[in-house]
Amino acid sequence: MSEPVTNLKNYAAPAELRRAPVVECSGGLGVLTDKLSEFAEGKTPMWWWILFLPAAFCATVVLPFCLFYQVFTGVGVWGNNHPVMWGLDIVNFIWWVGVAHAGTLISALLFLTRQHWRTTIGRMAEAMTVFSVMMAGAYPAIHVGRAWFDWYMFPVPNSNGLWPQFKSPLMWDVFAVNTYMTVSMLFWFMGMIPDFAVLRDRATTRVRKIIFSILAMGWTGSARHWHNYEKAYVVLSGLCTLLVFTVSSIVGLDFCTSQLAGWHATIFPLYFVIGAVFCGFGMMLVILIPLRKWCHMEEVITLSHIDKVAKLTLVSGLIIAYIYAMEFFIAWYSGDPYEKWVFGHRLFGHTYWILGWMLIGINVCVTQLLWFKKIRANLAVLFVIGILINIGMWTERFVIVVGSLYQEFLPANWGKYMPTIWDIGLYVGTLGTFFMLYLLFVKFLPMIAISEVKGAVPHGDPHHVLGGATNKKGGQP
Amino acid sequence: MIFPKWTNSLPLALGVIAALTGAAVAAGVTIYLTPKYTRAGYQPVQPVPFSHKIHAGQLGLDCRYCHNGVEKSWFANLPGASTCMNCHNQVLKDDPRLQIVRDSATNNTPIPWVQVHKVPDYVYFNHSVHIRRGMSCVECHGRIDQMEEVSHAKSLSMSFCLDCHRDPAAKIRPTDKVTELGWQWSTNDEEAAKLQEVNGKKFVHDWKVETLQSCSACHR
Amino acid sequence: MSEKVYGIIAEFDSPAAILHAAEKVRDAGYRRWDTFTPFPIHGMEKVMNLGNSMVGWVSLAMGGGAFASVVGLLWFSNAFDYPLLVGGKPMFSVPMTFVPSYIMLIMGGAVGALVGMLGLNQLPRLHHPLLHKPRFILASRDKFFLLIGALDDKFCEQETRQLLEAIGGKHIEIVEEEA
Amino acid sequence: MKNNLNNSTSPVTGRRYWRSLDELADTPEFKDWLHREFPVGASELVEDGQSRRNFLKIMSASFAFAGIATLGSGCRRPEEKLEPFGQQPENYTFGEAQYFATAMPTRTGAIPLVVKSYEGRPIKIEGNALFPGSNGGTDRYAQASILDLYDPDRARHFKHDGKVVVREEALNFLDELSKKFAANSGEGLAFLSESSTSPSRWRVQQNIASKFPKSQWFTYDAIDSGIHQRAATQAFGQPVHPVFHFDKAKVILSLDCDFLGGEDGAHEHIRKFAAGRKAGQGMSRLYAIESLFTLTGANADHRLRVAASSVAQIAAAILGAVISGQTPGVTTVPADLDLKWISECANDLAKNRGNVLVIAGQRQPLVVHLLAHAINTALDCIGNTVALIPGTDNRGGASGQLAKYLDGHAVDTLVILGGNPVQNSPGQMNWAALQKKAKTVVRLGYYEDETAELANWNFPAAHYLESWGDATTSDGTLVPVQPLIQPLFGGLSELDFLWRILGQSLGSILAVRSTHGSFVDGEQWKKFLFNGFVAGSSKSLENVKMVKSTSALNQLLVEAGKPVLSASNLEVVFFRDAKVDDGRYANNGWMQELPDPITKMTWDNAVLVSRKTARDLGVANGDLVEISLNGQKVIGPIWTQPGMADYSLGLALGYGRERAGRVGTGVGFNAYKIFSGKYIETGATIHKTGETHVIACTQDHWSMEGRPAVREANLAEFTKLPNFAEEMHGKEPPIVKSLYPNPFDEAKKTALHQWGMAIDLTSCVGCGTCVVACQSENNIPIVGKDQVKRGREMHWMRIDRYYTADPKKENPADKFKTDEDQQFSEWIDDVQAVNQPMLCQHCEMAPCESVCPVNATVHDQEGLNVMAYNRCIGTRYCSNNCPYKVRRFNYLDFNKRPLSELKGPIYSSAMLGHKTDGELDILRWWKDPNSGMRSEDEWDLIKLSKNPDVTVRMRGVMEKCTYCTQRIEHAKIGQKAKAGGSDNVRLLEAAGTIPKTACQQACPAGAIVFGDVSDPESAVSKAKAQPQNYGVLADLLTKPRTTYLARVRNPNPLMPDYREWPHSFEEYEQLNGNPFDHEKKGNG
Repeated sequence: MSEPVTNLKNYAAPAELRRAPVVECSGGLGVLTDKLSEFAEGKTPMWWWILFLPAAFCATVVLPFCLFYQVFTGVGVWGNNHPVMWGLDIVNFIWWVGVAHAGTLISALLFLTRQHWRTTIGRMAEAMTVFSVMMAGAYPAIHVGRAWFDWYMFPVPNSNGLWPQFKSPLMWDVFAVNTYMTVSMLFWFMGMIPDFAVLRDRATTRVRKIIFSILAMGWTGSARHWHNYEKAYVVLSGLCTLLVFTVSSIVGLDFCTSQLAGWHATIFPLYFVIGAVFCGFGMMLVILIPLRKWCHMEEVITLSHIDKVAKLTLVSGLIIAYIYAMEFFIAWYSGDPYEKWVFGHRLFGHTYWILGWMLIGINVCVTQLLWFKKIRANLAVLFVIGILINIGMWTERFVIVVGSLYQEFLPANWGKYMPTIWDIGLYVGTLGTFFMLYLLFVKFLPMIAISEVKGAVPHGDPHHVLGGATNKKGGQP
Repeated sequence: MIFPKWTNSLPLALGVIAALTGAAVAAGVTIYLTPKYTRAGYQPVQPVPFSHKIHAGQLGLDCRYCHNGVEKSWFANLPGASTCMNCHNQVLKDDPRLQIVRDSATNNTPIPWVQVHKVPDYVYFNHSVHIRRGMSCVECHGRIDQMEEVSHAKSLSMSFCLDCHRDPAAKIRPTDKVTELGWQWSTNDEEAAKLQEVNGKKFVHDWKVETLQSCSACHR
Repeated sequence: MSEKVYGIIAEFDSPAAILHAAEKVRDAGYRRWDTFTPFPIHGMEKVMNLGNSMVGWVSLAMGGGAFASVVGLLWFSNAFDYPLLVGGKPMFSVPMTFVPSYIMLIMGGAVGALVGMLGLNQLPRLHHPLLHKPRFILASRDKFFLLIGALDDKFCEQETRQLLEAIGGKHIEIVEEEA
Repeated sequence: MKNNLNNSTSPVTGRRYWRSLDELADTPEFKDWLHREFPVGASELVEDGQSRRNFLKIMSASFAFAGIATLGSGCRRPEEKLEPFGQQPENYTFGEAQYFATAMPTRTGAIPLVVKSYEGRPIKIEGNALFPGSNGGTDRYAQASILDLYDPDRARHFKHDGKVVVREEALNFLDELSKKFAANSGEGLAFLSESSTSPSRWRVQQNIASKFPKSQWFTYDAIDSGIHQRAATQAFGQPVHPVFHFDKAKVILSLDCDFLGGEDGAHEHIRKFAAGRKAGQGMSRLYAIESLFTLTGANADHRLRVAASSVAQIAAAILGAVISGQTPGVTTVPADLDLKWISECANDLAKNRGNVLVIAGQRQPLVVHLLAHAINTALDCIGNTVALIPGTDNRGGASGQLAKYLDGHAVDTLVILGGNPVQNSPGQMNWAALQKKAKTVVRLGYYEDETAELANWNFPAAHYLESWGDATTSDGTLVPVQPLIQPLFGGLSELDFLWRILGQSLGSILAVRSTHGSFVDGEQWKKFLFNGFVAGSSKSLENVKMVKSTSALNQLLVEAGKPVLSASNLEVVFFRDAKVDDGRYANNGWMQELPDPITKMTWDNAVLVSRKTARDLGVANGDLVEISLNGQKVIGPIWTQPGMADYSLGLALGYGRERAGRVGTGVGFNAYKIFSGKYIETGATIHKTGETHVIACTQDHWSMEGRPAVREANLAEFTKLPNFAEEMHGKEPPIVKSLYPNPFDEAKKTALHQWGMAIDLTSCVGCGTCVVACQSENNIPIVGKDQVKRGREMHWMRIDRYYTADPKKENPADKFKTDEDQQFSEWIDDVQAVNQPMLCQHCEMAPCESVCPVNATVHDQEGLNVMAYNRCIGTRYCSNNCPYKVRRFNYLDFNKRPLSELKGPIYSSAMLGHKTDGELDILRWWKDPNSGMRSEDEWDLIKLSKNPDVTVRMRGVMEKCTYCTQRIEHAKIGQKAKAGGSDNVRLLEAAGTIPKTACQQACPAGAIVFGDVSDPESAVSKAKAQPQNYGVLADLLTKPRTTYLARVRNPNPLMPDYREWPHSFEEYEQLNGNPFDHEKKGNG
């Protein structure tokens, strides 16, 4: 393959016009394949165990214990009270839904817009979506007082002749979250089918062979299959893109359809979507940066990828900033005394004022750092920013939920909310579960869309010299 | 050759099996876990072999002779042994089967009848209003007058109640016919049905019978 | 167990090569042939003139079906079977109906896409003659395969083999399958 | 499939407490309500036999059930036995409630009652509406007293020196006692009793005096309400008892008298006060002079906060001003006092000669009472606003004399009837030591309390619902006390006990009858018991003249002195607690959890101080301080009370019990320790201990923040702008036309009734009786201090109390401070207080309904916002969306938490290692998901206290006010059953068939009106038609069915503290601008 490479020199476009390649692929497709599937096949490194064991502990000990105790004793073990009927349970729910969003956005929306750079990080993003939606989905189910009656929320014919009440945004939530979980799983799984085939064909042990054969479902790479496959993939991406905007909107509806000052705002659906995406990109940074290093994926997940993610983070961050401003403006402009009170107290009120400033400080101010190329190129800083953004967005959800409930219409009801160890334990538990699942995914499944990447490199382009094209037009289309 | 050719038919087979099992489970649940099965047909053995068939059916005793509280209270009470003795101090006065009853009447020790009909405890069913507004015993208890030993005839599930609460006209009858379990508007079923429809509507209208479907009707 | 010829398979090195080969095979008038590649090759569907995939329609059908059935469910459960007075709101209205049915449209569509894809591709199919060809494992790596099926009318072992050689195929082999 | 198991063995009846009702205890009915107690529904799947079985196991706690479902009966219900009477009793129908008239004896009177009973089990206490002048209202204590009947901690055994003895043995001891002292004519026999108005007891007392001439009888009350009579007796020279007619008075002056709160017979006062104070011309005016901030002060038009110890001087000054019209001299009254206030007040009194009522507080010394009578006499109100009835005779000496007697004489046997002297006699007296001086102490007590511990013989006393007796109400009417149930633990009533000592065997019923033998024959007797009173047995005396001379008054006045208070010379005011009374209700969970009407404090008492005092002493809320008063010391937490007089400490008596029971032990601190018998004392000092104490308060925020929750106007403005309340929106309601028609409007057309409620804020004084009544009627659980602290109290009905002040005094920055910082802001010095009963508003456009995912809360066609507990899964969304926050969530299984652990945090008890009855909870739960952490002895009694008409809710379920739907349904069903084959099914106010809600029935002020709003003739429709009618937060377009009649105050324009509008309005105006000029007002 050395021959075409020399050709490339002659036909290369001038440097300033040259696009950064999706991945560094000097060694040809074979080498690329080796590299991409290396981690899933190689021996487990130490860092993996160091991360995995604590995560697994949270997932298998902390989470079940907190759940059992809460169901055994009652929601009262949490800090929720009257008037703050929702606390960390719902805060974390929204937060997890948020984390989920960037995944779908990257893998689906960017696919539709033919952003080839997404191919390398798409799979990781999707995995992030799938696992965080699982965590999100758990919360509504267990935050209720009588979790064993959750089935009341599904239209099951029963001898009581009763049905769910579909006017309730919570019902819409049930639909939305379940759909989101299912569809993003389908999307994720379908994307992996050809790569399962890769792993199947590379499998050295019989067990791996069998497992991946079953997962690959006999994928041969036939052109006909590819034909349908691509179509299906486009359709799915389209639908997922719709989901990105739908699910968080519906979560937003939970709040804006209610009367409460601080919730009752038409901007909420947009607010929640962008907030979710923003938070998700934060999480992307947190996950990508270490993984690319530890899995030796520097050539695959190049700085330009990180840079792009950072840029998207910045964009969503700016929209968030705008929405914050809008919320406060409307609160003042509406002249509604209750709104005024709530938003006044977001920043200057007692107990939670610090959170109000935190979310402005992080989500608005810190984000501005991403304007600078130096920052976007500095992985350490980006990592920290990613973590900060997640904290900031968690804070935002807390401020929205608790900050609006603790001082509402009748002052006689006003109260305070402080989470208990059981609230926190549950959150830690879900975090652990998320990371445990993610690490398992990284270890055992193709964490990068092998065939997609191959299709995206010059070597995979039949009209490109590297793709074996003999016509002298060469170069990129 | 890990996977022989037949494995290609495996997915289909599995799919079919899954579908069938699902259907089976659904059917099983609806049949065996709903009151239609768990309640209807329940027939415990009673301490005294009391026959409603003889007393209510052949002898034609009015239900209210024994269950005398039914028109005053939410509860259709069981008669005290003394009530039984009103007749049985002459009839079958030495019958061994009635020993328990005689003891009960003399020593004032209760007879441990086994309860057959019972709605859940948060359901506040009221006998008096149903009985006095033309809803017959038979609608919920079936043809007690034909039962040797009482058995649970209807499901008494919420949807069972709702059927009637949505359309009382289909069941309502003249207030003096309430305890005549076999009664219908005419010996000819077809005609009876027609008359029921006409008069039912009439009663519902004239008596201002409400079709209460909201929680407050039964749950407090 | 008796074996019969399934087809002849040839191996190519680059996307471009397989594309040209495909054109040649098409021009040679073959019908029942296929290419196997690690990733979709641009233009291959034109060469093999596969036309438009049906997956979209399956998806649409299931999506639409889901939408309609959810609307039906909502109307039946909340407006017809057991209408209850809830917050002074209508028993059945667009705002309450749209969101869930729309979401289920997506769900239906997504399932449709996957099911459609698998269905049209007749997957899962764990047993496939090609999968037993030792070199075929490269089909998911960096090699590109072209198979001419034995069921093709023009199929004739020698000619076909020559054709494949002519268009630069390597490691040309016969593929058998269980009878 | 049949279950042939043990179907003929008649069941063993477990421990029985239903002595009178043994056979009933085995009836199906009885068991049926047992099952109904904790309906499985709220807890488990309907048809799931498994759970039903478990559920039944609980229910059969006190009844061994014969049939338990076995594998044989798979998923079926277990076999349940229905066990009818052997001999059918006459005219008894199971399931129908029975009502009996009785009365609850109080210190100086009695509250005529009608008690509802199911299957021989008293369930709910109501006032006797037939009683002359009564509206069926009661007070907190009466409502809560039924819980004492079922208190697991009440004395259950006869004990001798701590060892349980059988009943007979104990009774024999009494007989011997009787013989022994008959021999020595009562030498060394002493009785200590509480005061009583029972003629029968007085008769027994006399008999004892004649049978044991040498015996001594002493009476004492920890809270002395007798002073009204003693004062009147002195003033008018003959034994008379004053009856105050607030309804007849145009101007009322309270001299530190909390006649609406802490005084005996408050419920009658409230009734009359409200009657004379209907919004509009001719409503009465109330001046209050007080140191504590009491309910009376909260309802006053003008309130003067002064030290309680200086009230005497002020009273004198007013008397002078009234008699001679002279403005009082600076010398006579405390220096820092606004003389104009006094003189104008006096003028107002003088102007309304004849229609004035001046009343002195029972905690005030004799002189103040005499002065009050003097003013009343001077303005010839005696016989008009103050009626005098013959006083009950002086019944025995006071406990103080007993103390001397015990010192001096050899007391062989001391008989203590009720009371709890070891706990609640003055600390200085050190009663515990005195009591030991008696050789034998015989105690008849309701609890095994502090006194019982030091007694040789303990007899369990019977509850008044278990005993025969009689009493005279404060207006002298004779009322019967008849039992609804035999004593659960075989306890004795006071009469039983005394008759036994007299050596007479006849039961107390005969004792009572023979007392009235003279005028109560068979028929009269029946009528007496049926009506619950003897009509016309109260007679007031005519033309009684004041005999006490002014010179004598001056003499007393001088003795009273003029203390000058400071941080180092504090005044202590001991007062009767609004909840535990003198400590007798300390073990009553309802009372402990009832928020104090003013402080909204639960499960505690505190040292009430003013902001200035707190600042000078350098203390803040929750700081534990040590109070020293004449050598005695006590430690309690500080609570800054708005509107308190400076340098005055308010101490509620009755807390800090050491042997109250599982609920009351160790709650609060025992103020009796520094109590000397005088309710107002000076010379106290305070110092910080450095520790702090957590106080659970149900309303942390004091100010209304200018929001129009409670809307007020003064009479003058009200007459000008009758519909002022309507104008005071929180924000301009958006004018929107609904996109869809409201289906409820359709349903209305076919519905028989439309239920609604109107609450008159002018009448409501905020006493909290409705809250307890609601708790009693609706099986509302007690959650405990820790949970209240977390804001999880379950009261369906609460009373919001806001303090309002001059907005100019309020610092805007305070609005952003924590609730803990309120105590430091200056505006709380002089405040007005407003009360607002808040319960489910039953909005026609209920926000809670549309967000419930499972149809658990919906509207019924009669406008009730109904809540199906057994459908609720507990998302809590409804509560979030309820602007009134009147929905309550069962965060824990409050019905299954042991009483003993209510005070502590749940985590201690709910942790997995916790055991109940020696078994790990988790095991119990595994065997039986419905098992609680309650020991059986608690279960047995608490089950009985539940109202069978209302489902008991489990954890994870939302609940709220239902407008007492069970009562509505009961009325509707009754009417329909009556109608039979006719269309006469509608409940009509005219026919008197409209049900009353529990709160409405209990309200002594008659402030709550409930009824059918679709009937224009109904009281509620009329109330809602009044101009001052408004809906809280109606601008959210919730269309609440509960509306409020805005409060109208009646201040005197000439007074120095007069303002054109009440503070609440001023605060509102500052926030939202003047509601009456619509140009300026923004259209939100």
